[in-house]
Amino acid sequence: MHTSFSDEELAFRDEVRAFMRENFTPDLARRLACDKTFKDAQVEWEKKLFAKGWIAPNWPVEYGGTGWTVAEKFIFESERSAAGAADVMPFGLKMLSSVILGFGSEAQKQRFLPKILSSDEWWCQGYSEPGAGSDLAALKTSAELDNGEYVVNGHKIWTSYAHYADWIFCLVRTSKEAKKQQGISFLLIDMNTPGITVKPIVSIDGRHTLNEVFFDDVRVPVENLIGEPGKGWTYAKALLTHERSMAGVADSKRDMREIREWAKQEINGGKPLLEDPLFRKRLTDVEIDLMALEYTELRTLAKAMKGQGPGTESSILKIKGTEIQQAMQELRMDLAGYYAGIVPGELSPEDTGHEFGSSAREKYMYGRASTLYGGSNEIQRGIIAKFVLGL
Amino acid sequence: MHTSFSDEELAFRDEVRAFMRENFTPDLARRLACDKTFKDAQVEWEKKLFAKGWIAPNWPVEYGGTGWTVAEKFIFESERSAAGAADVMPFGLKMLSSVILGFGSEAQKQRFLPKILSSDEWWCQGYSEPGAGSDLAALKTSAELDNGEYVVNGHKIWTSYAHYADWIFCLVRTSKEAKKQQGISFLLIDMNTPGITVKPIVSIDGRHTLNEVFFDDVRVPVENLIGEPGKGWTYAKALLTHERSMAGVADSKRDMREIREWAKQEINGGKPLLEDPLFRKRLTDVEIDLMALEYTELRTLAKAMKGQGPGTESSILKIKGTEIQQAMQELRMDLAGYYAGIVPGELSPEDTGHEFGSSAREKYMYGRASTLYGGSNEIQRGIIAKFVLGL
Amino acid sequence: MDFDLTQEQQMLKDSVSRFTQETYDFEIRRKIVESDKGTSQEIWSQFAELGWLAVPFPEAQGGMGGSAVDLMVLMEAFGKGLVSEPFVTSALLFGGLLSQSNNSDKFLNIIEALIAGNLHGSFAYLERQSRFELFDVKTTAKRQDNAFILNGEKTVVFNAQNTDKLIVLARTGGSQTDELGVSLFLVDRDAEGISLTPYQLMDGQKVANITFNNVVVSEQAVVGHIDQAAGLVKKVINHARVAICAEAVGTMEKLYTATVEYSKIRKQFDTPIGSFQVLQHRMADMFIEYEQAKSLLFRTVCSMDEQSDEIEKNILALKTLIGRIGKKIGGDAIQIHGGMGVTDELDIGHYVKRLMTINTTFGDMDYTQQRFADYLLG
Amino acid sequence: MDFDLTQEQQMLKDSVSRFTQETYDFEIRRKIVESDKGTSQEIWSQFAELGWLAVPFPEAQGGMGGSAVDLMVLMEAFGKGLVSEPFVTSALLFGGLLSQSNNSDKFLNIIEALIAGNLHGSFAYLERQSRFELFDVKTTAKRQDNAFILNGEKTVVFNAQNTDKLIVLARTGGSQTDELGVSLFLVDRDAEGISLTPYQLMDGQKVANITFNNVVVSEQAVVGHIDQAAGLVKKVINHARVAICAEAVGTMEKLYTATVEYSKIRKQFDTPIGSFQVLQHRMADMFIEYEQAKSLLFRTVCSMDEQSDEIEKNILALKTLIGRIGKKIGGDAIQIHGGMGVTDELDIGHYVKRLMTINTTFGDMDYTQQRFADYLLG
Repeated sequence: MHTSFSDEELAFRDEVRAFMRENFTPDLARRLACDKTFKDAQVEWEKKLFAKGWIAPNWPVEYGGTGWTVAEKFIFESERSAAGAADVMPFGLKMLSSVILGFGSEAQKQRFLPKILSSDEWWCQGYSEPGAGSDLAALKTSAELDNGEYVVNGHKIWTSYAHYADWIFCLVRTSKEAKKQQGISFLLIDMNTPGITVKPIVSIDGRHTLNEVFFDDVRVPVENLIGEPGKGWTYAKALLTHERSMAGVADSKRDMREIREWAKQEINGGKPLLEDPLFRKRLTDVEIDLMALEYTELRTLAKAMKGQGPGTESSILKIKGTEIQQAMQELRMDLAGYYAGIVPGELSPEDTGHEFGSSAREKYMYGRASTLYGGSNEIQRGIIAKFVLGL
Repeated sequence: MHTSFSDEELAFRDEVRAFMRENFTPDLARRLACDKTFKDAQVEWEKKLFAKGWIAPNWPVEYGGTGWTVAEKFIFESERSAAGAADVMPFGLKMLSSVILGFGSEAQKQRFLPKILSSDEWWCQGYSEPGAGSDLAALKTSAELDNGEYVVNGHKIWTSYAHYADWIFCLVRTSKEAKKQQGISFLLIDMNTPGITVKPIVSIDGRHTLNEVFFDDVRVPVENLIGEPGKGWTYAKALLTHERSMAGVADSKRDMREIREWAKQEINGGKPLLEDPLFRKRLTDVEIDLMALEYTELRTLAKAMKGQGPGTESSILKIKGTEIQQAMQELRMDLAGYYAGIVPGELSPEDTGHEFGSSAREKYMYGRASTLYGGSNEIQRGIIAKFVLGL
Repeated sequence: MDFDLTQEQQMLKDSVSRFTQETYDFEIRRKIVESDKGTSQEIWSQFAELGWLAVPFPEAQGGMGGSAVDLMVLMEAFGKGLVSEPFVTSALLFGGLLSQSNNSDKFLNIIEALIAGNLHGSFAYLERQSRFELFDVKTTAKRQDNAFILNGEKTVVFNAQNTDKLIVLARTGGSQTDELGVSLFLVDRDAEGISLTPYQLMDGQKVANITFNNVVVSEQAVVGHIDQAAGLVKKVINHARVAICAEAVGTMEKLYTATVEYSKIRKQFDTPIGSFQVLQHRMADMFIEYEQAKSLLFRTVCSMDEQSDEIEKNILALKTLIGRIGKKIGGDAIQIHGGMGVTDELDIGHYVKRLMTINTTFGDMDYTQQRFADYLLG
Repeated sequence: MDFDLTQEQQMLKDSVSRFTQETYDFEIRRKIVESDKGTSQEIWSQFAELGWLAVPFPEAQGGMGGSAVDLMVLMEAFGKGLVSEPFVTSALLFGGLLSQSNNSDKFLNIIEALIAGNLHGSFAYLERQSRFELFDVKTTAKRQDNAFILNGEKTVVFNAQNTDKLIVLARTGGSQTDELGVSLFLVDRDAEGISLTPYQLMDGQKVANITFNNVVVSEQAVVGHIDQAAGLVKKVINHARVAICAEAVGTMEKLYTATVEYSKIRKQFDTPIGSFQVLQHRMADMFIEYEQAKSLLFRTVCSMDEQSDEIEKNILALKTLIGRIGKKIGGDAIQIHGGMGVTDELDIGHYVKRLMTINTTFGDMDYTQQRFADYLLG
């Protein structure tokens, strides 16, 4: 039992650290944080990673992957996060790509992977529907064969960044006879196809990242179907597991450092909040949980290095990871006090009197959803009860 | 909306307060706290209440009740508790008596009520069985008619004070054909009848209040059956509701006063624990909950004064009341530190170095059960979900 | 002992409830909140006509002399209907300071205008550095002949865009955090030397930071005693605390009932999510906590009306419990509503944002719990 | 990075596990615990034969030079088997002080006897008033020629009834709570002037309060530096903290698995209670918390073996988390076991009592969390 890295790994860590410091500039961070400049800045950042060859650590080398070991992937992720650098958009580079690599045809790989890698085509994910949340098998959007094309009709919801996307990957129902989950297929759809309407959903935090996507007789070539018809559920499940293999510990550690810094600056009755006993209690509750979760993540990683899992560990990581994030968001909110309520509009922090109030609220509000997506924490507990405890 | 008492009620309060001060002496309290002297002391105390005519506030006046209003009953209970005076043993005076008064024959009333009132006959309750806890309908102890007598066979468990009891009131199965709950009858059994064996259960706190009671061909006269055969479940249910109409707020307030007093005396690093910020946080969490619960209890009482309820309020009182008790028990344990672990044997507090350590642990350990008896808190939440929220 | 409402209180409750259902539904509220001023003179005039603005003022000042229970009934109904008109700011803070000051006689015409719905007033007391300490005041008022000169900045002044007058908490003596040495000044919002930086809070309230640059106020504008305003401020803030706690109880009622209803309709895996035991128990807990909040509210308003010696203790406990329970009920409501809970379209999220704002306003739960501990334990 | 056990560690684990299943089952343990001495020389000799007593001592002193991971493996298995023999007291506290002192050479024969299972030793450090402050010491040691005279009282001395020797923490200088001015003295339990008030703790341990009445100890009996024992004590207590945390993790494993098994068998309303969603989720949480406790334990022992600069921080966090999770898992285990959980007969309650004792020992979770906060936040 040991936790040390090899000399090569330590050298790699230094290389990543240096890269992040040089390339993820404060100016880039500022543009990413602003809705108007977000997409251009994100593409700019991803192209830097692409140029370095670091854009797709999980892809096979022949398609542009890095060939990194599990440990190297972990180091990269930790350093990126510690530096406060943005992650890549996950829809193409992490989600769809794993489905195409696993189940797509050679033609599909040639057509789609290069433009995902270069961030020239942006993707979004069309799973959820108004009547189908964590329970994807209930989805209704239909794709019927007609003259060698699928005709898609239906309504997707909670589609992140659909308004920026060039393509959408969808779960659609291609057979009504088959048992619920077996009638579902995995289809790729060009967002420019006639009959697609994107309608924004303004979130509780006042921002627009989510959308509804309506399909009205949208015609899609059959060659855009992944794998076999009726197997979409299987492909989607493989992807869902993938989504839950990390707990975001590196991000949370960075957040905790920020919170400590802010608590030093926030004063009440002449004393910094960092000296307030209740705040210290709440802060250390989270800190200690996070110290433990970091090693839960490392234990999962160590198993992965041996080619095992992640199995049910991913449920622990999901539950504890999101609980910790929510606890931090609450700390941040409470730290900001009155200023957490500010909707800044065009005002600068100097005008309103607080540097982090508004972002604290946005994170808090958006974070209320983190126990919902990717399978709610209730469902994760059910998975543990069934598959670990045998109940 | 107001919370004041009338002048008559205030005068009554003073009378009760004076009575408790004079009659519940420190010597009596000491003997009640010791297992060896407990029963004699309890009888002595109950006989004092009997002599004063205050032993059975809930009975009709003609059988020895007090004729008090709801407010007077509340005042009596609050003052008794605030004075730290013991409650009466509930089995005869509160539980069985309400069943006899509601469903028993005149002969049964004449035979049993006077000796309950005078504490000359002690009762215990035979409901739970090894296979039937919160789910009483699953009970198996059988009573078969034979020559004008019931022959009882079976096994009761968690029977408090069976080793002190002269009589036991039991739920028994008199018919195997009827639907589960309909084959159950309510039977009174003399503990001196041949065939009864009492076996102690030592609790986790090291003390003996619980027992198993075995029935081996125990013959019981038919006139000891309450009401009709097969209706025992109905009678028992009426009683269970009765059991949950108070949240023990008066007791909890007294406990909180004690805890504050002890926290003043307990020193760590030269400072009393009462000044420790974390302890203050935990203590005020409970204090605030209790302040609210006191008014939840009063709201229930105000409804009762109008002849309504208690309905589902009793579930709130049960859940919150026991949660607060457990939180206090934990405070007490943690306050005692190392000394909470002491099993004192024959030692005095001066020997072991702490006044309340051992009793803190006993209360804590015994208290772990308080969310179990009388329908677990899980079952209470189910009742609220079903009957209040309509889920 | 009795926790029923009187007939008059029941009528007051019904009248607000009718108003929020018929005249002030969620869409109308949204339009008002999104308007420049964030309030509606039309709606405010109706408040006056319905007599609601008179509730907190004594009869001698032309008010209704409402009790703490009366005010609770009103605020709870406001909470249930998510009323965002600046009742607390104009009637309770601004109006309360004038009405309860020792020199209230001077301000009777202003109080009259308030009750008639013809005037809005705000209380400027927060500062950048003050957080929850009311008397951490750097804004100065220096005497000059028969006047005072105000200099400094006040932050998060409620309803500042729409208000006519301000009462400003300023330092006339003592050092930065002393209670002794703070005074109150009545000043026109548009007086010379005043400038606003307006913005909005998440619950829709329009607020502003206000700077005072050599603003001249006459001696006549002093509310209460010079140097000794702390007692009056604490009293008024305490009453406002109770009012927003009552509002929060109404908000919680809406949230827990809406969540229960949603859970009966929303299906997952072919069954209503309300049939899952885990969610049932969570909603049972929402209900229990709501009832507990209501009980402590009853305790507090009764103690106020009965002048018991537990008022201060009850208010600190209440504000703390409301904060704690508000977080729980708000969080559970969003979680159980799933995706719908995090959209701006549905009212749920807006109720939650109001609850969150209430937690912070006049000191959050951590702050008031520590003050409660100081009060109870020394 | 690797969290697997070595082959030797796996063997150690298996050997304890075989021992607790075959030789030291619950009924045998009960008899030993209920005996006068509360320990068994026969069992203790087996510990020695199996080499377990040698684990914590360096090879140079005749030990095995076990790592923190080795010790964790041993303690975790002890916890799982509810082993109540005084390993922590004799080997880690008493033995640790001797072994890690600068003058350990003087005590090699005692260490040898400890490893051989021929001797028990205890550490008398607590006092009535000290609660969790190690250096709140009133017991005095006054120099007189070449000796020291001990006077005072020590409380809750583990294994005092059965021990041969004591190390006593006494004040040779400074004032009551100073770190500087405490020293350690080795003394026979039966030395003249020593008297015991024996009693038992809820987890079955036999302890005593010990008074020292002009007990004479020679200069040779000083362990470590005079006046400067604090560092050694802190180090040894810290290691013992980790050991009992590892024990707690074993205890928790037993508790959560036994609870899950019970819930599959126990029926209510004709179905196993383990089929109720609410209980399923509670048991899922027990499992998650157990895994979290284990992760932080791994973090801590790895940091010790790797001499990282996070050792102190990790230990304080671990002790805190173990206290918090121990309460949760213990409480849930009893609750889900229903009536059975509160009987003395079933092992469940005894495991819970041990967990509770562990929380208190060497500072409870509230205490260590505040020390953690001081360490992390200043």
